[in-house]
Order: sequence, then C-alpha cells, then structure tokens
Amino acid sequence: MTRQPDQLLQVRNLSKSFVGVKALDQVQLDLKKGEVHAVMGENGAGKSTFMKILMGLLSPDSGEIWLESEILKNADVNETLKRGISMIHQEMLVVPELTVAQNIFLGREKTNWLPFWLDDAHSNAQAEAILQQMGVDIAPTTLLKHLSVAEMQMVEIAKAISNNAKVIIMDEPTSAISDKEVATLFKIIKDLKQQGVGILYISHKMDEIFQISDTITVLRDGQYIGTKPASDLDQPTLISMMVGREITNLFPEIVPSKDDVVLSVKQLTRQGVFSDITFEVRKGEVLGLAGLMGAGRTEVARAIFGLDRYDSGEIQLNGQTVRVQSPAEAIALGIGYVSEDRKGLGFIPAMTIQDNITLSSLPQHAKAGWVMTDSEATVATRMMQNLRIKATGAAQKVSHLSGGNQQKVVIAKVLQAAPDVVILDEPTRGIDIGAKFEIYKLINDLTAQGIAVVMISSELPEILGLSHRILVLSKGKQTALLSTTEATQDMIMKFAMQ
Amino acid sequence: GQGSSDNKEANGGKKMKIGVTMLSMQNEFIVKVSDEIEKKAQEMGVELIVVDAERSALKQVEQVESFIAQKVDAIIMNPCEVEASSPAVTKALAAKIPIVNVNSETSAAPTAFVGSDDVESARIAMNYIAEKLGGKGNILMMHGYMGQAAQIKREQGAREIFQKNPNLKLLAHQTAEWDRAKAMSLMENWIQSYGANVNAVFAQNDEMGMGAVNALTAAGRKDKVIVVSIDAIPDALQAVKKGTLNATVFQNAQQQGANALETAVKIVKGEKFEKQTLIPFQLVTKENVETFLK
Amino acid sequence: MNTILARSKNLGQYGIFGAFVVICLGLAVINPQFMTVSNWTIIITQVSINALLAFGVTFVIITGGIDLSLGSMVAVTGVVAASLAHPDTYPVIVPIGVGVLSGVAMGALNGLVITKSKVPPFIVTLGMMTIGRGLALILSKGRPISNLSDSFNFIGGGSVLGIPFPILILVVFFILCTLLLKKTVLGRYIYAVGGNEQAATASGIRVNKVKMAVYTLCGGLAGLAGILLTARITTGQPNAGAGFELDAIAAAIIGGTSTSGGTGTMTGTLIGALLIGVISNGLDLLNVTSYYQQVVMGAIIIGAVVLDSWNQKK
Amino acid sequence: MNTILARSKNLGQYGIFGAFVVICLGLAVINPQFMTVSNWTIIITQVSINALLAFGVTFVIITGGIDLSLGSMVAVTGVVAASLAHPDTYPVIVPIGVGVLSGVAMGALNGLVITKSKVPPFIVTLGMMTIGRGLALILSKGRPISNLSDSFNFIGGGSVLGIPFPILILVVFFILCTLLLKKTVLGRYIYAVGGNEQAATASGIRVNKVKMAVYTLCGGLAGLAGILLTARITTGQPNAGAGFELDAIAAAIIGGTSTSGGTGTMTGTLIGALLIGVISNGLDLLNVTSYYQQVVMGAIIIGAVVLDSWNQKK
Ligand SMILES: Nc1ncnc2c1ncn2[C@@H]1O[C@H](COP(=O)(O)OP(=O)(O)OP(=O)(O)O)[C@@H](O)[C@H]1O
Ligand SMILES: Nc1ncnc2c1ncn2[C@@H]1O[C@H](COP(=O)(O)OP(=O)(O)OP(=O)(O)O)[C@@H](O)[C@H]1O
Ligand SMILES: [Mg+2]
Ligand SMILES: [Mg+2]
Repeated sequence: MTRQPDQLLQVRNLSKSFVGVKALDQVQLDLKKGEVHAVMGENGAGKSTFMKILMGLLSPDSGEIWLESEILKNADVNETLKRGISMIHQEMLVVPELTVAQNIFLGREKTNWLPFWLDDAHSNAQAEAILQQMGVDIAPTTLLKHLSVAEMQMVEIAKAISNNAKVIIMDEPTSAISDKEVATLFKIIKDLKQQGVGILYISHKMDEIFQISDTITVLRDGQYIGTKPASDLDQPTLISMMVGREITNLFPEIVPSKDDVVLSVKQLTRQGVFSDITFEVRKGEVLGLAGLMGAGRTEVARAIFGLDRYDSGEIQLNGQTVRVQSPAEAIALGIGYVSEDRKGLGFIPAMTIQDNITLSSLPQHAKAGWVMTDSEATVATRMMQNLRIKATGAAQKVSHLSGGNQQKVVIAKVLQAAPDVVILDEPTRGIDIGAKFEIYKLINDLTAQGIAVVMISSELPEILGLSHRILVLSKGKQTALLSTTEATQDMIMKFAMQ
Repeated sequence: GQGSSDNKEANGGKKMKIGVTMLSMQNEFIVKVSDEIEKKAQEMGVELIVVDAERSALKQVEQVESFIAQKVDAIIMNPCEVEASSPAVTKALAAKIPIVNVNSETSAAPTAFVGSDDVESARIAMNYIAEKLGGKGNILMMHGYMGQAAQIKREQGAREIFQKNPNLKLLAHQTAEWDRAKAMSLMENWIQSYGANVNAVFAQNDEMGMGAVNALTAAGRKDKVIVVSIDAIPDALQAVKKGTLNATVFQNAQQQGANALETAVKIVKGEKFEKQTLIPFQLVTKENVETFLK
Repeated sequence: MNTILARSKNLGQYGIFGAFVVICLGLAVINPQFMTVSNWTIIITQVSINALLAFGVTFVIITGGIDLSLGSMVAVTGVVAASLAHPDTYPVIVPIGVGVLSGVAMGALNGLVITKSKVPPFIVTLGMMTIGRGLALILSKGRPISNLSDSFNFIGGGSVLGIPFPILILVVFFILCTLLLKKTVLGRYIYAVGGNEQAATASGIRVNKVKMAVYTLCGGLAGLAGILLTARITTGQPNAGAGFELDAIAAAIIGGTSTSGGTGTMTGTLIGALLIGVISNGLDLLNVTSYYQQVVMGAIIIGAVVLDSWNQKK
Repeated sequence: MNTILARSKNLGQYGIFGAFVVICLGLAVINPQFMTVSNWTIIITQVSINALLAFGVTFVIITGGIDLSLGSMVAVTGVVAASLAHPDTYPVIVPIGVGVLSGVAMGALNGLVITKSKVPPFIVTLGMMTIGRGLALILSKGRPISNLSDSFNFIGGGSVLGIPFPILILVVFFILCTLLLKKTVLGRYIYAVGGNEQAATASGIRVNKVKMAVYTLCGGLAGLAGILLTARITTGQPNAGAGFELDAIAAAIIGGTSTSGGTGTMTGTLIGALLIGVISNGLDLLNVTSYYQQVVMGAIIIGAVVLDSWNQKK
C-alpha cells in the first residue's frame, strides 16, 4: 500500500458484514493532520459501524487501518485510546451512577504517587477547568443520571477532547444539543485543528457540514461512493451522492390550521422546573417549541404526557379538563409523545420492529386478549414503507437497526396509537436528510388529517419551516409566542436567551 | 457427677430459666423431643427459651453464646454436630452454666447427657434386614444429608452389619438428603437400573423410607423388597401397621425430652443427677407396632 | 424427514437443545436402560414439578424480576391442600382449589409489595421465602400431614391411558404458558416490561399491572406444583420444596431466559428442566458416588451452557 | 453534637440506616439486655462471617454479577484449612494461607468461566455451588475434621485487648474493602463495569479483567470467612455454609446495592449484615417461637427496606 507521510489515518478496503447485512464494503478513507473530514450517508449507510471499527470496538472482516506509520491490527479500544484515537459515540456511552468528572476521566483516572490510588480532587478540578473552557455550567460532582440528554452529550464531548488524541471521531455530536452548544463545539474543533488534530465528523445537519468540514467522504448502503473537498460540493450534489436521487424543497408548504382547539395548557407549573406555561394547539396546527438546552421543553412535554407530575395548572383536551396520571391514560386520551431519549424511553431493543410498532396500540390488534399477528404485520409493513425504515424485514430486532431507523420505528409506534395531538421531542434527531424530508412530509400529513402537533426542536430552520406558531421557552418560563410570518432565527434566539 | 448450687441462691425467688437449642424444628422427631421438654417444663414451673439451630452448628454455638449473655440457669442442647457443636459446651462450662446434651453427643463432655446412640439404631435396622434375608442379598442404602452427624453415625452402624455379613451386598448408596420426595425419585431411578436385583432398602430416616415405599408400590415391586428405616414417626408406624414399611426403629422422644429437663433442673437445684442416661432404641415391626400407636 | 430436520433446527434457537441431545445420546450409549420408555416416563414425571415452577419463574424473569419464594410457596400450598384432603371430608376440588389459591395469594402479595414499594424483588421474595416457610410450619405444627384421600393422591400417582397424571399436567401447562407468552397481549407486555421498563411505561403499558400478573401467575403455578408434590409423596410436608427455587431458576436460565429481562421462551425452560432431570437420572443410573455426583452435576450443567454459548456464536 | 447529627445524616444515604436505628431502639426498649456491651459483642462477632461474605459479593453485585457459590466456598476452604491445622504440624499461617488461596482459586475459576464463555454468572456460580459442596465432601471424606491447634482456633474464639478476634478481622476488612472500592482505580472500574458495561469497554477498561478481579476477591473473602467459621466451631465441616450465599446477598441488597449493578457501598452492606444479625439476635432474646421467628424475620426485613425506600423518596 502507498502511504503518504502527512496522513494521520489511512483506511483501505475495509469490509464488515452482520448477519444478513453487508454494513461496509471496501471502504477507503484518508485523514490529514488538522483536517475536519466529514463522513456522510443516510441512516444505516454504515458510518457508525465504520467508526466503531476504527475505534477497535468492532473487528473488521477485511481491510487495513494505518495510524501514521503503524498498522492497527486487532487493536482493542484500550490500545486505540492509548495510540491517540478517541470517540464521541452516537449512542451516548456514559455511566449514569458516576459523576461528571469520573465519567470524563473514565479509563485514565488521575492518581496520586501510587498508580492505583485515586485523586478525585485533582480530576474534579481538571474537569471543572475543561467544562468551564467549553462554557458548560455543570458541576463536576453531579451524577450523570441527573443530567439532561444534552448535558450528557456535552460531557461526552469533554471526555473525548480531554484525551489529547491525534484523531477524534465525532459520531453525531450535535444531535442532542442546541445552537449555542453547537457554536461552542465548533470553536473547540477550530482549536483542535490548529493543534494538528484530525477530526472525523458525522452529522445529518447539512449546514454544519459545510460550515466546518474540509473534506467529505460519502457512503451509501455500506458502499464507498467517493471523497471530495467540501469546497467542491454544494448541498444538492452532496445529497444526491448520499441518497442517489435529488431532494428539493425540504419543507413542504404549510397548510393553514383549523380553529378547533385540541390541546390547551393553562399556567402549567412544576416547581423548580417550569412555571406558568400557557398555550393551545389547534386541529391541523404545528406549534413549535423552541429554547436552549435546559429550557424545560422536555419537562413540559413529559408532564403533559403523564410521565412526570405537575404541581398546578390545567390541561384541557378537546375542551375537557383532564388530569393525566400516566402515559397509559395519556395515550387513551389521544396524546402521543415521541421522546428525545430514544434509547431510554423509545423502544424495546430486544423486540422486533413489528412488535415495537404495535406496542402502544396492541389492543387494536387483539381479540379477547389474543394478538392477531396478521393485522400487526399489515400495519408494520405499511409503516415501514411509509417511513422508509431500512431493515431486513419487520422481524428484525430494533437493537440491530441504525440510529435513524430506530427513531422512525418510535415515530411509527406513536402514530399507530392514532393520537389527536402528538408531541414530537427532537423528532429528527439523528435522522438523515432524506428521512427528515419524509418526516416533514409526515408531519404535514398529520396536520392534514387534523392532528395537532407540538414539535420541540433545537434546529431553528426546522421550527421555522414547519410551525404555524412558535412558543419560546427560557429557563422554564415562556418568553414569546410568535407567528411564523413574523419570526426569524435571531428573534427566537433573543427570546430563548432572555 | 454433681452440679453447682450457686445458681440456686443467685436465682432468689425468681423462676428458673433454661435455654434450649434444638437441631431442627422442621424435623418431626426433634419437634416431639422439644414438645416433651416444654411439657415437662410447664409441669415443673420452669421458664424456657427454645430456639431452632436450623441444622447449623455455627448458629447453635451463637445461640448458646446468647444464652450465656442472658445468664440462663442451664442450657439444654440438641447438638447439630459432634465436633462443631462442641465449642458451645466448652463456652457454657467456662461460663459456669450447666449444659445437658439431649438426643445426640458432642465430643466435648457436657454436664450431662440424655439420649441414644445413632450408631445403634442403624445396627438394629440393618440386623433386621440381615435376619430377614438370611444373611444374603442385595441392599440399597439412602443417606441423610451428607456429612451431618446423624448421617455419619447411621452409615457407620450399617457398615458394621455389612462387615459381619459378607454375603450382604451393598448395591448402591446415595443421598436423598432426609427428604421424602428426593428419596422417591432416587428409588424410581434405582428401580430402572437395578430392578429385580434389589432385596432390601435401608433408609437412614423414615421420611426417605416412606419415599422408597411410595416408589416401590407405584412400580408394583413393594412385596419383593424389604424397606427399613429409623425414627418411628407416625406415618412410618401407620405404614408398618399396613405392612408397606417392614420395620422402623423407635427412638423415645418422650423419655429423652422429659429426662433432659429433669436432669437440668436437678443440676441447677444442686441435687444428685445421672451423668449419662441412655434411652434404648426399639425395633418396631408389624408384631409390636400397636404398642407404639397410642 | 425434512420437516423433522427443519423443526429440530428451529429448536436449536432454544438455547440448550444441542447440548441436551448430546448428553442424552451419551447416556444412551453408556447405559441402554436410559433410552427406555419406562425410564423416560420416570424422568418426565420427576421433572414435572420443577418444570411447573420454572414456567412460572420464566414469566417473572422475563420481566426482569426474580422469585426466591417458590420453594416456600410449594410447602405452604402443599400443607394447605393436605389439610383439606383427608378422605371423606371435602371433594377433591376443594384442596386443589384452595391450595392453588393460597399460591396465588402469596404470589399476589409478592407482586403487591414489589410494585407498591419499589423494594427489589430479590429482597421481597427472599423475605417471602422465610415467611412462607414459617407459615407452613405454623399451619402444620411442624408435622407432616398424611392420610390423604385416594382421589387426591391420584394427582401425583395416577395415570390416564397409561400416561402418569403429572405428565399430563406438565403438557397442558406447557401449552398454556407458551400460548400466554407468545400469543396474548399480556405475553407481549411481559417481554416489553423486561426489555425496557421505561419505554414500556412510555408506550402506555401499565407496568405494575403486568408485574402483579406475573408474580401472581408464578404463585399459582407454585401452588399447582405444591399440590403435585403433596399428592406424589402422599403427605403435606412443611419442609418440602427447600431449594426448589434455585432449580427452577436454573432451568429457566439454562433454557436461555436472561436475568436482565426481555428474553426467554417456555420451550427453552422446558428443555432446561429436562436437562437437569436427565443428568440427575443418569447419575443415579450410572451409580456415581454421591460426593462425585454433585461435582459432575455442577460441571455438566456449566459445560452444557458453555457449549451452547459457543454454538450460538457461530 | 452537630457533627454527630451531620454524620448520621450522611449515613442516611446508606440505604437502610434509619430503619436499622429504629429496630435497635425498639429492641432496646422491649429488652434492656439488648443494649449491653456483651450482647453487642456477640452480635458483631456473629455478624462477622456473613459480613465478610457480603463484602465480597458486594463487589460482584456492583459489577452486575452474582455469586451463589459463597456457601460452598466456605465449606471447601474450611475443610482445607482444618486438614492443615492439626496441632504440631504446620505453623498457623499455612492453613490460613492455603485456605484463603483455595477460595481465591475457586473464585478465579468462577471468573474465568464467566468471562471466557459468556455463561450467566447465576449458572456458573450455581454450578460451582454444587461442585464445591461435592469437593468439600470428597476432601473430608464426608466427615468433620477436628482436633485443630489452639493457635488456629484463636482466630475464631480468641480476643485481643478484650475484643474478639473476628470483630478485629471484620473491622480491618471493612476498611480495606471500603478503600478498595472508593479510593482505587479498580474500585472505580468496578462501578463503571456495572453501571454501563458498554461505556466501560468504550473507555478502554478491560472489562473481563475487572470481572476476574471481583470474583477472585469474592472467593478470597469467602476463604477468609471459611477459616473464621472453622476456627469458631473448631471443626472443618463439609456441610458448613449451606445457604450463606443468600444471607450475604441479602445483606448487600438491603444495604442498597442494586442487582442491576453500578451502585452499592460497603457501609450499606455492613449495616445490612448488622440488621440481619440484630433481628435474629432480638428474636432470640424476645423468645419468639421458632416458627413465628421466621415469619417475623421475613416481615421485618421486607418492612425495613420498604421503610427505607419511602424514606428515600422524600
Ligand atoms: N449488531 C448488529 N447486528 C446486525 N446488524 C447491524 C448491527 N449493527 C449495525 N447493523 C446494521 O448495519 C448497518 C449500518 O449501521 P450503522 O449503525 O453503521 O449506520 P449509520 O450509518 O451509523 O446510520 P445512522 O445515521 O442512522 O446512525 C445497518 O443496516 C444496521 O442495521
Ligand atoms: N433527573 C433529574 N434530576 C435533576 N435534574 C434534572 C433531571 N432531569 C433533568 N434535570 C434538569 O432539568 C433541566 C431541564 O431539562 P432538559 O434539559 O431536558 O430541558 P429541555 O428544555 O428539554 O432541554 P433540551 O434541549 O436538553 O431538550 C435541566 O437543567 C436538567 O439538568
Ligand atoms: Mg450511526
Ligand atoms: Mg429536551
């Protein structure tokens, strides 16, 4: 093999198969010092598999990986970490019962003069410094389980960049954080570039890719499609490389909503989390919920859905006051919720796609407690087609799906329960551009059917492109209710930071 | 021997208090001994603290430690193990509290002993088998829980008889852990492999004997196989009467219990007492079963 | 022939099936007595009690729980049933019904405490194990309850068309439990709760009700097992069933049910129970001395599961 | 006074502490004998064996595993130590050393099978439970081994400055285990492996090595417990330790260690073990009849943990 001296990482003819799936087929990659190299592809294209192999978490079937002048053979994570590769994982790999500092330094603990004796004071101080530098306000002694998904993501970032690595892999680092944190991350990336660190960057957010990447490699269905300098590409070309077809006009046209109020929330308060939240959503309307990380949007959604209690206020559904005590009641009343915490609240990993899709609506597919599998199969197949879920079949386990496809399964499940109002919490998190387009269309279809939609999203273009009205939350209080015609990104940000 | 009379004065006018630790209150025979102790205690106006060692020598030692801390006047112990329960005796004696072993022995000598020798019970049972078979035949033996004092001693007694009768062949021996259901399964499996070759079964307790009888009856082989066991629990006596169990060995719970308490009281009061009271076993067969079925 | 092959391949998914076949073949070669109809009748009869318990605890383990009180429930229900089963008192349905119900009640109590208090199932059912043992002793005054009616004893010792009654019960409940787990809404929910409890809640499943159901079911099956045992040994024994819980849990896990919840099948559990029964029968047939029996038993069980896990990797 | 309050508040985090205090106060009121120094000396001495086992299994449970072979390891190490501890043979360090090492070896074997084969710890250690029991019987030929040297028996029955030796061992190992868990890199890895095995792997932690370490450690502590037991009853008893595993696991879980892994403290485990010891002692002191003792024991343990879980909600 020919190796160039300035290459940090070189990958040649890497292949990997799972049972029934060829996840990677003869993939190539070159990463230079100080380069941000984006790896692009649809959900299930093989990006995460690729990165896990580089990290030593999976072993390839064939192919070679060179780190500078040395070949990496059968290296496990322990070794790759020592050799200077670190990774931000797509499916947050944190230890919930350990503190922030303990997570950041996991595997390379600070010790005193005895090499096995922990020096927690030292690691707390260091963690504090790193977090401060990143502009994140989390105490290093907080337990990870007490953080929001977004905060966990920031801890993962801190962990990866504090390793003094030569190569940092970032697998969808921004899927769970809002613009403010994204900006912080990009600043960090710039600094790292300057220090000669090579970065492999994966994201489904197109504008990010063009903002920071130098080079782009595209995968499609495990095949290597090509590598180009970012400056040679524009969004439509990139998308057609990824998808194999063209997608224009990402956001469908907004159809005006009806007048009937479906969900009405009055002065909803949960002490210390959010207070006096008041809004209504009408038939066929999309209400966007914008705000920064930690603004309390998820908490409001959880309270409405019966996952958390609320202290005061009132919720009305179709004009009736309801007191929702559990998700079971919420679903029965016609409320659906797609959580931002896909892994925790979204699906049952060991169950099949079909069983997951019908889980919230199982009584519809049952007679006298007896499940009618045929009826389930029909629905599951239809949903898989509608949402373009990429899988070997409805009987595939959800744990074996790529992140984006898992998200689609969750959405399918919630829609199957035929809700009057759906709360979508970061619905396109980790979803590829093609699928995003499909989900936007789907949201449009929902509203056309008269379903009311509450959409929480940290992607402002998404909020602006789909909502009829936008509610902005900041630190648990609502600061603005804007109509889409008057709203702009800057305006929303202003209210969100208030 | 002689007891100390200090306790009597120390006790003043208060009721005499005796701590009792029993091998296992899940064993019918032991429960009976314990009941007899309590009956006698009520008769004699003695206060009892009865605890269950659940077959654990460690627990038993701890219970005796606890009795010592509570300053009981005397201790009655139904030892779990010969050796392992000995520290209890040593500790009690060191604390100047008299201790009476009931039913079985420890290697450390207690103030007094009331009971029987497990080795003898097995000799009696096996002798009956030897006699019935004319000193010749194939025998299966069911052990109790391996390593426990009663199992060891009953095996020892049985082996003595095998030695004396070279034509008695021990076909196989396994543990059924004193348990009727386990014994039944074991017997079923044995019937598969030894079938018509078996002449007799010696089970180290009645529970297992009853299990063997059940399995043999179900297989239609009971009339061809002699089953003998030990303890004379009511079920076994009924079975002997019916003729399904050929014989059992009676251990006198009533005498053991009552005698143990009487001895303990004598010691505390400083009266004269027997250092060792051996209560004989009796073979129970169809001929004499009525006398035990009161 | 083809369908048989296909079917046995299908069985391969149930954890331990391959190892089970290997062990059976080995025993058949060493001892020809092993492969007789009469010996298998005995094995399956002996296995029936453990299998019933294992079915019950499979439901529980799939939800991510555990039940250590099985053995004590067997004792309580056995004692309760026996005390109502003397000849010429009640019709046989009474001891059976009340026996099973007492199991149901104890199971429901387990479920209630577990769902209401969030105390780990290990502690609740361990406590219930102790309580149950005490109850059985109190109810029976520490003495076996014998002199049971013939119709009651028939449950444990009788045969229908030459098939021992315990085997019939085993087959019926194997089918019922399989259907419940695979074909009903409750069965689906059981898997969901064990697979991801939070996600199950968020999907609108009333997790506590599902847990109540499995512990109650497990108690009911333990009640049935207790009655079977009592009828088999024709006595209600207060100290019966000690340690049964470990055998039952072992059968479930050997059969592929994961203690972390979410996976498991009744077929796997049945094979697990049969495996334990076959090894125990085989060791007796081969007359392995009792000390070594334990060593061999432990080693074979570990070995079988190791074999199986290698097999699955391929 | 303030610092005492603050400290006891701090202890409150260790699961069951509140319930423990309540139970102790209750017993003290009912029976003045309970709060004497002599009684507490007895309680703590009695608790020491279970506590050592519980410390070991706490490590294991924090990693998300389980060890059911504790009781058998106690028997094997006890028998091994006893057979080397006759007077005028070896110096006392030999039986102690070889005894502990035999525990270490069995623990390491557990760890080896668990890490190499991916067979669930429940099955591996259940198999080892049976194997170990057989081994203890084989090694001792089924008979207790007695006539041990005074210096060996001192471990179980001697005192230093009026403090029974088992209590000293308990205190030393409590401190060592706490430090290991809280202050060393290995301790941190133990939490990480149990908290999220995948995350631990991805952080470069060699998960298998950590698991090997905890099972080996657990075996070593079981070995120590076996020696303590043997010295206490001055006999190597092949059937000793049956059921000890459940008490030890119960102590750990009562003390707040979660069976799903990732959480637990040695202080909690110690309080759990003390709680069990205190209840058992108290029931004997109050002369509760033995059948009812079991019922009350089970109920109090469940009750204490329920109380604790309510407490934590607030
Ligand atoms: N453990 C596994 N077993 C079987 N198939 C798997 C496994 N892991 C991944 N796959 C399959 O491999 C393919 C590639 O998955 P991968 O997670 O690498 O996709 P991705 O490009 O990262 O997608 P996304 O953008 O959604 O994260 C998918 O078809 C997925 O279903
Ligand atoms: N279990 C918990 N314990 C303590 N604090 C919590 C817990 N869960 C969430 N929080 C806190 O509640 C606040 C709001 O939560 P969250 O970040 O999920 O809100 P959000 O508006 O949905 O933000 P995001 O953009 O992250 O979705 C955060 O500051 C978080 O730290
Ligand atoms: Mg991915
Ligand atoms: Mg949120």
